[in-house]
Amino acid sequence: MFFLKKAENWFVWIFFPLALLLPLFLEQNEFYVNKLTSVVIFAMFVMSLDYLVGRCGMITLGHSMFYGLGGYLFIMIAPEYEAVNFWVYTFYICVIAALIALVVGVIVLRTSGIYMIMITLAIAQMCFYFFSDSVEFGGNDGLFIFTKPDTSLFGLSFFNLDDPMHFYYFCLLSLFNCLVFWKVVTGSRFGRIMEAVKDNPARTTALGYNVFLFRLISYCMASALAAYAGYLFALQYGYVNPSMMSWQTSGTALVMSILGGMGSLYGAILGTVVYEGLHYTFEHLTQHWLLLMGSMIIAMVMLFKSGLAGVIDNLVERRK
Amino acid sequence: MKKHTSLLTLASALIVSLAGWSAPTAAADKPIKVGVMLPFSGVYAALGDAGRNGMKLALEQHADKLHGRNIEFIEMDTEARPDRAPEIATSLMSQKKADFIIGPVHSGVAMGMLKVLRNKKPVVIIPNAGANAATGPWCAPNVFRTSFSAWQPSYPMGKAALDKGYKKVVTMSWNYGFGKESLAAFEESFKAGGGKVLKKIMVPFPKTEFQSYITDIASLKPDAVFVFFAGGGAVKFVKDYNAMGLSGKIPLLGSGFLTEGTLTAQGDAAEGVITGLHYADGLDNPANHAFRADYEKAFGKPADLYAVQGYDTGLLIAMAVDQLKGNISDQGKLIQTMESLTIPSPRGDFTFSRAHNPIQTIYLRTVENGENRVIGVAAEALEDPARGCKMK
Amino acid sequence: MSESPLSQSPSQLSQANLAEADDTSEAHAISEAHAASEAHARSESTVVLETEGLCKYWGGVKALDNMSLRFHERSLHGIVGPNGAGKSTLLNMLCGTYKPTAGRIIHNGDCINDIRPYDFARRGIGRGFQKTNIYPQVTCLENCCIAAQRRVGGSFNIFLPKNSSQLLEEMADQALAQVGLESRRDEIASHISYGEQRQLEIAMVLATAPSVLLLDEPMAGMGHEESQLIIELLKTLKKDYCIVLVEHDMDAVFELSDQLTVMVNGQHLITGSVEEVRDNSKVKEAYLGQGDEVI
Amino acid sequence: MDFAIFLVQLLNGLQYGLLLFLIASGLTLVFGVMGILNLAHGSMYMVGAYLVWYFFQLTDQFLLSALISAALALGLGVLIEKTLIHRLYKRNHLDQVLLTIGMIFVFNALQSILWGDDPLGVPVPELLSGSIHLTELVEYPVYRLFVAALCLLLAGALYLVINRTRIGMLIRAGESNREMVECLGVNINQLYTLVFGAGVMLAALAGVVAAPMISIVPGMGEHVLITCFVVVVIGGMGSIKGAFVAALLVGVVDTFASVLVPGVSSMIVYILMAVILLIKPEGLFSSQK
Repeated sequence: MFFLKKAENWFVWIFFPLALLLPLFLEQNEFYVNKLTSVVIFAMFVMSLDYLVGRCGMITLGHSMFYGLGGYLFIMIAPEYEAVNFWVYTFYICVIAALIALVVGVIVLRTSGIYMIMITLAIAQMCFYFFSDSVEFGGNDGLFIFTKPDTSLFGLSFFNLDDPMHFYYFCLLSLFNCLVFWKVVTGSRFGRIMEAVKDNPARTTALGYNVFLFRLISYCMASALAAYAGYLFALQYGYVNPSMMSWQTSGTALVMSILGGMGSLYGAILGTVVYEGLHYTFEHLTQHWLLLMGSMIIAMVMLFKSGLAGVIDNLVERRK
Repeated sequence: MKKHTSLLTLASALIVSLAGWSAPTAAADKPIKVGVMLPFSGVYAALGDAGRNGMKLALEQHADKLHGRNIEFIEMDTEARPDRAPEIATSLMSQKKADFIIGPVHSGVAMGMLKVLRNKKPVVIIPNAGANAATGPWCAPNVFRTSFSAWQPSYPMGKAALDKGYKKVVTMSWNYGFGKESLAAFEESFKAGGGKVLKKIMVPFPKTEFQSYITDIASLKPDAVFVFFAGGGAVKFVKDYNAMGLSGKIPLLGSGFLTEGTLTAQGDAAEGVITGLHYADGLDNPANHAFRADYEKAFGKPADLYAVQGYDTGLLIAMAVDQLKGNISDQGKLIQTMESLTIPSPRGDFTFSRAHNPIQTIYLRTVENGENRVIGVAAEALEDPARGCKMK
Repeated sequence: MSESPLSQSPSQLSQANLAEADDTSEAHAISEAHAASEAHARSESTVVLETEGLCKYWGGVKALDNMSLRFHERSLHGIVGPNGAGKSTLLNMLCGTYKPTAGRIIHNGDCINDIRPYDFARRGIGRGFQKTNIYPQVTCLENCCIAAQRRVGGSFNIFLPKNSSQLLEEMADQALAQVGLESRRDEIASHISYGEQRQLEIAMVLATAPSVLLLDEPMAGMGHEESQLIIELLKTLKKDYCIVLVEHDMDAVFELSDQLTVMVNGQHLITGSVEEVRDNSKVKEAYLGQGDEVI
Repeated sequence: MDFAIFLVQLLNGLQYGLLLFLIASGLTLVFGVMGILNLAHGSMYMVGAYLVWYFFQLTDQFLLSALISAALALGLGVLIEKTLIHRLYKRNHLDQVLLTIGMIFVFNALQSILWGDDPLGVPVPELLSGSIHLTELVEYPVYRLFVAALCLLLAGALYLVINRTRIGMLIRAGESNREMVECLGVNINQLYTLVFGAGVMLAALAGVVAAPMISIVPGMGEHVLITCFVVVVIGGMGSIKGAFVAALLVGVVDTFASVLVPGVSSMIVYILMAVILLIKPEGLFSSQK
């Protein structure tokens, strides 16, 4: 129902069952589960960027700021040695991140194109240096989260954050929810106008829509979900570090998103999995994995016009 | 045609990435597994390389003492990225079932790694990262360090500066953990002896535009300058300091990393710089001479500090395995054995403190003709105070 | 929409009478059949949009200087002038893209100088652009849905599926029907012909239910037959809307306009019926002086 | 800060700014004329520094090594344009971003394979190795003054080329209207190849002249890339004049901020950029409308 395009449908029906079953074969191996978890978490982050860049036409190189903030906000607002409620703090973190995005967005959305890329980068770098130079937040070395939150809901606890398998399934569910959420948003009346804003802002203004407001709302939503992904990342190992906010993190996410097929949403998952998979393989193959990785990226960009999702789309369309 | 090539590329990309995920995890029990997590790309790559080489040299030299057990190395590139550290550490621990995990270079990576590995099965040996916390508040029975704490090379320099009659100094370093800890250790002894720090300059990491800071130092006219920089930053700083005409007028002191592995690149600019460190290339003892000759023969380039630390890491493993006759399955015994060892390092023998940090001599060195020459001992058998460590 | 003549100011009344006088003669020239009904409509017409001493300076350059115009309900007001006369500047200010340097824009009696650009459309001032300005990657229907959705509401609802409203689709269909594009309903906008794209653009403006249509050279770059289509379309539309038309095609403007304004170098030259303008010596001078366009 | 020190600091700032301009000019030129966002520009700077080090080891002649390196860089630029960039003009900016990020990876790997990871240094050429006394303590190395002068000279040369020659006219035309240049009957492909090659050469040249002042280390390209982008954006994408003014501004502001307000010195260039973009969202001298 949500996944109208055929290729998308295929992908969802292949990827999620596979991801559900995969850990059963890897159960003895904590590493794979952890690795998959971090890929799934990062895919959520990439997806929020994919929405912003591919569906709203707002290219940002500062999205990692919200990813990092997700982790740091938890450290800032939660007491150090007391388990807090996971759901409550998820809510807090998303709301605070959205509020920060509101303020940042008012500044950033005055510009567009390359200027927007740069101003988002500037703000993210300021944030990066704030945490990197800070004494109370562990500076460059980062900080540990000593007490993981408690996940009970109305007194019932469904899963345990310390169990990697539980955490993996929870993250996978979150990823699925994110995909559905973004599909709903893009399929809504709001999504229709957002698409129009992206394609032709001048025309959309002339039709009587407040373009700025549409952009701002999208920016806040994407930032909140990026913060959510960052929050999950921080919880996975109980560790936050300013490098989460570095521009390289944004850059990597952007590469994954373009690789997957900008704006296709499910391409974000595809891009993240393929990128991380290649990275992992090459890294174990040779010390000079950067050479293989770089060549692979160049080859893919030369050959695929709209990312991996575009290739799959073509395949599926042709079979029809 | 074009469609075909693109399809092929896609297919190969998918297959390669899938193959990566499903790599078999065959676990042979026989060899001793040594997981190495060092930076092999990026700014710290040279350090990671030297450390690995040193360790391999030691284990090859002592292969006969391993009681028939082979060593299997599993090397992982940390890229000096702290956010990847927990992932790689888990990989080595749970996926590869490493007995020893060696790493890292970067203190931030060390923190992320310790988060995962403290009080776990593998024995961690840190061959470089000097964050005080690793053998301070974050000390653990299974964590050893063969290098130094940030405190160690800098603390004696405060006294050394006073001995030379410097009363007013400017201190300077990159604004990150290790730099801050180095300056704090220097100040600790320097202020205790009545010295005065005119200004503490923290340069944003990894900025290397030092000219304005050096001009600032010139305007303050201190008796001496104490700095912490390493690698490329150290090269740039020493060159700038010389170029701005300050060397020879305001003496430059430093934590030893200022002139380690950087002297060729620094050239004449480094002449006369005084540093404190637990090692010097020209250290006159048989172990060092033998080590340097072997290293140069094996890898075709001169050994440096990072190679020594790697070498000692290898020694530590080899000696512990030897004493236990090849059976390292009992972690408690292994740790006990390691604690009791005296390592015959090229830097001179050292033992471990209660927090598993080396108790070692810090040498005072100066650069002469492009070499670090030892001019004295800054502190004999110096033990890190291990503040915050609850281990007995 | 229609106000009683009693509410009109004396000046407006005289303007209306003037228009009536102009119109009868002009209507003759166009089509006798419609003459009577149009004359009737005009006599009751009121001023919808008005400018008072409108100025726009870009630095020291006067793109538009002291422009006072009145645009009437159910009529087509043509604006002509040589290149750089300030026609597009005027249109851009009427729809809120540029803010005036001085002067006032009055819509239905309110000064709307300071409202937001998107509020112009909400007040019923719709505009078409000089270059084709549609959403090329979606269907014609969707183009009109985007335009009509503002009337239906729910544009900030991120959970309301976009295809849930029958009403919305009807509105879009109606707009397409008005310009005669029903048959292209489900085609991707970039796949239809250039002339149809211009029609689609007008349909999009119509879908916003405007009272004023600002059209910037809707016939530019068209062949004769395509132009004829648009002319017929505008003839129908001007029975219901106040249309401000900037156009280079003089034949079309003369054929369509109820009122005609000539601009030169940002200055107002003359406003009047087609005949008045055609016979005016200043106009001939201005155009011949420019040398690049001849009436 | 007394006046003499103030002047020295100003000199520091201007000299840093001029070097920044040399790197950034290529970036802004390529963007202005071709609309290509070259993230691998910093890698070109790195390549220049490594090349000159390599040839200096072989020849022991700085000038000769510098010339060889610049020529090789030009060749590299032309090669990259012909083989890769050329196919991407019709694609969007994001594909170019992806391509150039891939190129960063490749260049970093090649650097590590070919030249290793140790910090390297090139000595200052004999002729320029002296220094001038400025205050009783501070000397200023002649080489830095030479570099500053060279950058000024190149800035002047760029100005002349762009404003006085036919190629310059085409470049200016390309900045404001890309389609129009094609209408002029110019072989646009050749112009693009030339401009991209020149852009790469400018970056490499910056690496070459900076080599004796800096430490040549892995990753040096990325550090400089971000600062360069800041310069280019403050100046207005595509404007050489803007890049010149912005580079000097960034150099001076950064220099003084690091001494006067050390607390925010890590952020100062970003704050500067944010403020300027808020006042002028298109940068100081934007040529793109």
